Amino acid sequence: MIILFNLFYQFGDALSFLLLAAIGLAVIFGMMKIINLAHGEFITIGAYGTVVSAKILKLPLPIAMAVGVLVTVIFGYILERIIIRHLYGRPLDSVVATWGISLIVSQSFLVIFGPSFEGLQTPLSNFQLGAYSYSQYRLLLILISISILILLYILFLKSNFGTLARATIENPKIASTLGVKVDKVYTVTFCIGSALAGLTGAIYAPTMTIVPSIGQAFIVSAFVTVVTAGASPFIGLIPAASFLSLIQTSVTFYYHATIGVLALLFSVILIIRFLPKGFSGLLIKLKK
Amino acid sequence: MLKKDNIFTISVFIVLLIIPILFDDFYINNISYFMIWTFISLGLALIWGMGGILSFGQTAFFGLAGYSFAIISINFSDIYAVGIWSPILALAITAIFGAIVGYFLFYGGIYDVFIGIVTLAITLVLETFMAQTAGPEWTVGNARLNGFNGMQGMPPIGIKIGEYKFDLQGIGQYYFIVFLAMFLLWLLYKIKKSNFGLILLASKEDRTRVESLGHNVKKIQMITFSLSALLAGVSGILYTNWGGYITPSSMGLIASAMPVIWVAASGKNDFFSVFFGCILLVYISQTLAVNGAQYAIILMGLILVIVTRYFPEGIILMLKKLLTNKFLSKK
Amino acid sequence: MKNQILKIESISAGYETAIVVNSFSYSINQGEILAITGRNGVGKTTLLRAIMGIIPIKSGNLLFNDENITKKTSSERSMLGMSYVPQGREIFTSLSVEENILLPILVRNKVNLKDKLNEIYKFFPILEEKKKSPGGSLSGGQQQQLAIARALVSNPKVILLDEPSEGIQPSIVKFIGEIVQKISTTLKTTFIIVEQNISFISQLNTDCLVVDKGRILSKISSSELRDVEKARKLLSLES
Amino acid sequence: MKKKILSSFLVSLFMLFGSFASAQTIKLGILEDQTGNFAIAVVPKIHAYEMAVKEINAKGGVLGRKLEIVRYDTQSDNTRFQEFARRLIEKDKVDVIFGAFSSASREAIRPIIDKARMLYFYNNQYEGGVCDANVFVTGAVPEQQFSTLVPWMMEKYGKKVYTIAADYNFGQISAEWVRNIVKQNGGTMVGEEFIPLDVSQFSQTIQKIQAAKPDVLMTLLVGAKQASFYEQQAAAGLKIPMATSVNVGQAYEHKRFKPPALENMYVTVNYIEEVHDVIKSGEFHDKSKDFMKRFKALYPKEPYVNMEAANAYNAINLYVKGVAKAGSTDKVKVRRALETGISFDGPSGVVKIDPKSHHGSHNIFLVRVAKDHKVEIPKVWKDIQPYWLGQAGCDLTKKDDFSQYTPSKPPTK
Repeated sequence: MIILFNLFYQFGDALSFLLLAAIGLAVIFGMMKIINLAHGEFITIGAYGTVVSAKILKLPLPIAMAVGVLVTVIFGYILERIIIRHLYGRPLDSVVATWGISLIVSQSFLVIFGPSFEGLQTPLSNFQLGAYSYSQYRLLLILISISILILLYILFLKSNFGTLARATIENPKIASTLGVKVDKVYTVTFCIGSALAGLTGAIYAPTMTIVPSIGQAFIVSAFVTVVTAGASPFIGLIPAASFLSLIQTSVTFYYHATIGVLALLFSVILIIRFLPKGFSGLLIKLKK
Repeated sequence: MLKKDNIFTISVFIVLLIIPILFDDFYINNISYFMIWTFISLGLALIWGMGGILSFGQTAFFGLAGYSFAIISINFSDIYAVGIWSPILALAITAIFGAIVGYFLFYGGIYDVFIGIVTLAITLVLETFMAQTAGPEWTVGNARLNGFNGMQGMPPIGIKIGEYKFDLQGIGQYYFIVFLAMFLLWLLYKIKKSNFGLILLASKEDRTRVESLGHNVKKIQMITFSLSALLAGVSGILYTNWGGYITPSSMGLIASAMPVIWVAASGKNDFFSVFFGCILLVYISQTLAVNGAQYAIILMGLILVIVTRYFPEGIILMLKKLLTNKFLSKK
Repeated sequence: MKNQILKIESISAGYETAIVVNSFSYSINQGEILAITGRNGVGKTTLLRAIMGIIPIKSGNLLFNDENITKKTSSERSMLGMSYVPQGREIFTSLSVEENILLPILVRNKVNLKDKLNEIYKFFPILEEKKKSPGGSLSGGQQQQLAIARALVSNPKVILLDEPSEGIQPSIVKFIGEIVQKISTTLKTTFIIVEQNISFISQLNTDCLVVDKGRILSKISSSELRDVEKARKLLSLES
Repeated sequence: MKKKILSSFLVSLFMLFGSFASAQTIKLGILEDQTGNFAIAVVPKIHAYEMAVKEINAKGGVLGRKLEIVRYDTQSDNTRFQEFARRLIEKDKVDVIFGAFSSASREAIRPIIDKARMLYFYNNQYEGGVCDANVFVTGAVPEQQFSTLVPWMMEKYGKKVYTIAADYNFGQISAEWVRNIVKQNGGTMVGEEFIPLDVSQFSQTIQKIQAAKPDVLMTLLVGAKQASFYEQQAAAGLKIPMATSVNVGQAYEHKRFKPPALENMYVTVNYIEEVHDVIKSGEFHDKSKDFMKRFKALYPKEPYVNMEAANAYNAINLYVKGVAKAGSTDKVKVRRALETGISFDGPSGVVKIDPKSHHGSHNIFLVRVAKDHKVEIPKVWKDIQPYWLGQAGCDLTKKDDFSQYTPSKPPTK
């Protein structure tokens, strides 16, 4: 029983990390085909927004987290207006620009806040089960990550905005001839992606060392998950993240963390080899 | 014969050829270092600019070649006996590995951004693997892989012509790189103009159409990919030779983004622009690091953003076109 | 003098350096159907795209209801009352049929969605049957109907139709022709139809412009067009 | 009158020329990561170099020559280390190079340094084993940090030890040291896990540790990502005494992390700024207090003065003593002078160069982090020698070598 719970906890923890790491990127890449190499820095902004407002403005943690998200959205909005919008339809050029942005942001954080910032304490407490003890907050993270994904699913697949967004993404020119303000849809979608990245930073801020490179801890996991999820990230994200975290946790369980990381990367290579369109491609095929 | 397009290429190479007469060791070695990175960039320009395929993991081949070269040279202590064969063997390994990866990618039906991520995953696997080879069990012959700290102690490439022996270092290394660059640029232009190159360019626009004309696009892409791996390998070997050192972090995430940035910012559709732009960008980045302290990285970032925002074709290519037009109109 | 809904005043448009539409001028009255024909690559599609604002107009003016819309985006033109059915349909394959139809309404002031849908389904009963299916699963003819329905739902004053008969079986072509005629007479909607299928054009009560090299070569009246054989001869002579 | 002016002009010109000749400075090249991942621990080091140079110059320099620093920011990037090492040697023509934080960056420049026969001081705690004719090390090594720490922990808490270590050279070699020492002292390793540098999530590692029930947890973790382990183990309620050779003494995690993330963490260091606060009197108190007073006068905003700052300060002073003894800045002469066993009485007492291995001896402080992250020093080991390399067969006074060795791959005798 304890072993079962233990496995569930380990798997859920890895899953929520992959999901939250990927989710903002999934929106921006999946919807707009912008390869956002600054994704990690969006997470950094969310984390710093949270920590700074909790430490300096003394805000309670949930509000501080909201501030973190808000700051990231504002940043995303400005960025989209002045740079990103000129890159639509040039997905590979977006690599260079967003890499530049990532350099600017992480280095600015170093200049402004110094190499490190005193962190927050993980909220809630821990509980004991047999020989093991668990952090309640991390258990909550599993719930949070899955509910965010469900909300996102509803937003993009069931709401009016979702219809506009999907149409715009599929064929912006035609959407425009039907009266859709394509610019606005892009801006809003980019802001949603930014918000989600910021949220990831806000949520993980109390559990990690606060340094200007904090966001980079997420970036490989994020890209790997988004790509195995495939062209339609909302369908593919959960199966992709589940599969990858299952591989990683079980290999780490039997061997150790390095082999776990290698297994994760290897399975990405194999998944794409045998499912060139990722998990969403597979699901769409099965549905037909 | 002298086309207007070649004026810049020729003048840049003339400058490169006379630099050693005017400057001392430091500049010779430093410019050699800048030029080392051009080959991996040219390889990327080949597969990305001509083939329309963005590989994010060219550094896997860079590292593989560097490590192969290091292992071979350490195991053969008489460098003049092995001579040029140790880099050639390393390049062969790299090209074969590139062909295997290419086969895996193109015959597996992997396209677009997925190729970028698969190649990125490959380079990260290599990095993670090599980083944990610090233990004594990780030796190949006499060569310790030495984990994250990197391999060192490999002798430079030794060349023996008759009785005359010299190491590929300093001014010899410099001229070797310049001539190699000239040769490879010429070769790349030939490829671009060849039938092979035309099919590749066409397949970038419409793969299925080219296939329906009876060309084996997959094979062409695989060969191109292997060639680009080979070029990345040239950089890897030269880098290892230059510093006597190769490290897993040269296959890491940051290292793998650099060629993409150099190529995109310079102008991925023109080999000479990539060659020159790459040198310029490595130089700028070093100069900023020397002078700008903590603002160096911010400035580098700004340059990249501005270039992509305002010079979508690549800044060097734009400048080249601009100058060419002016040149021509005066004549 | 009838109300001129669309005035094209010496428009030039094209791609990068090539000018495809060359000082094209014409005025269309409200409720009129205008057909445009010509060989492949003479600038017919480009003209429609320039009118809709998908590609920029390089010189000249475009007036819609006497308002200069040369610089407006395609989204703004749509809001003013223009609609576009592109060549190859270009329906949203990942959206359901109903989502495809509703899309233009979602960005406009509130209308009763249900009434509007029923109105459309009356014209195109097949779409009601398939309303939950993804757009990509429809046949070519069904997709064409969906594309017209999608253009119609916003109550436009002008609809631009690009090669509506291309790759569609004759019975559906005929059906589409009837619908166009019906909409034109009941709703006083103006149509500009680019078409190479003469029997389709002759089915409509319309004048036809023959275009070559981005300019008007000649104009064939609706009466001349009614005799399909004669029209074909006229057109083939000219082209 | 005219004559007088002319002669005074000539005299002053002569003096100018003379002073120019004698004022030719000794150039010290410094390569440190002012920016990037390691900046946290490195900035105090840079200031310590500057302080040592200022102090020595205030006393008139050495051999009548002033010291001059030529410094580049290596941005925590190995390729920058290579570029700038060459720049220092070939362009700036420095007399000696100091610097590098990570072992990888040290290894990146060692081939360049060896080829140029440059003199180089590596002033960082590391995994040990560098036996290189041109390299001197002022940082602490495993035999100084683990031979003291591990037996002490086992005696106090029990003989079952679990190691988690960064999966690269430092972690692997340090883990090997721990393993050997645990065995020699009759203990058992109940687990060992190596973790890639990029990992920042530790739930699974924490569960594995709990399953093994160790008495002591060795945390040989490196870098900001892995440092997240401490907050996560505290949140999970792990509560096992931890011991390490890297934290606190380098990147002052006890000051940066929210208490009680590092509660009950033990570290062996050769210096930290709290020494004189904790040890209330005696030699260590006085030296540390004096050092900190001078340091804070120059750099009042310094967040923390870590052991690497002390090592950097010692390195410059040791070099200068070597130059004074050699009577020249000739690299071979200075090296031979340093090999006579030169010592310097620094912030934490005497550091003496071991002639065979070129490493420094140290006084080692055992630091314990309390629940509120205040520091205690339960024990001090005096004058611990860097004995291993010399015993294993590295003798640079007799034979040149340019290698790095590990306990399982010692020098071939």
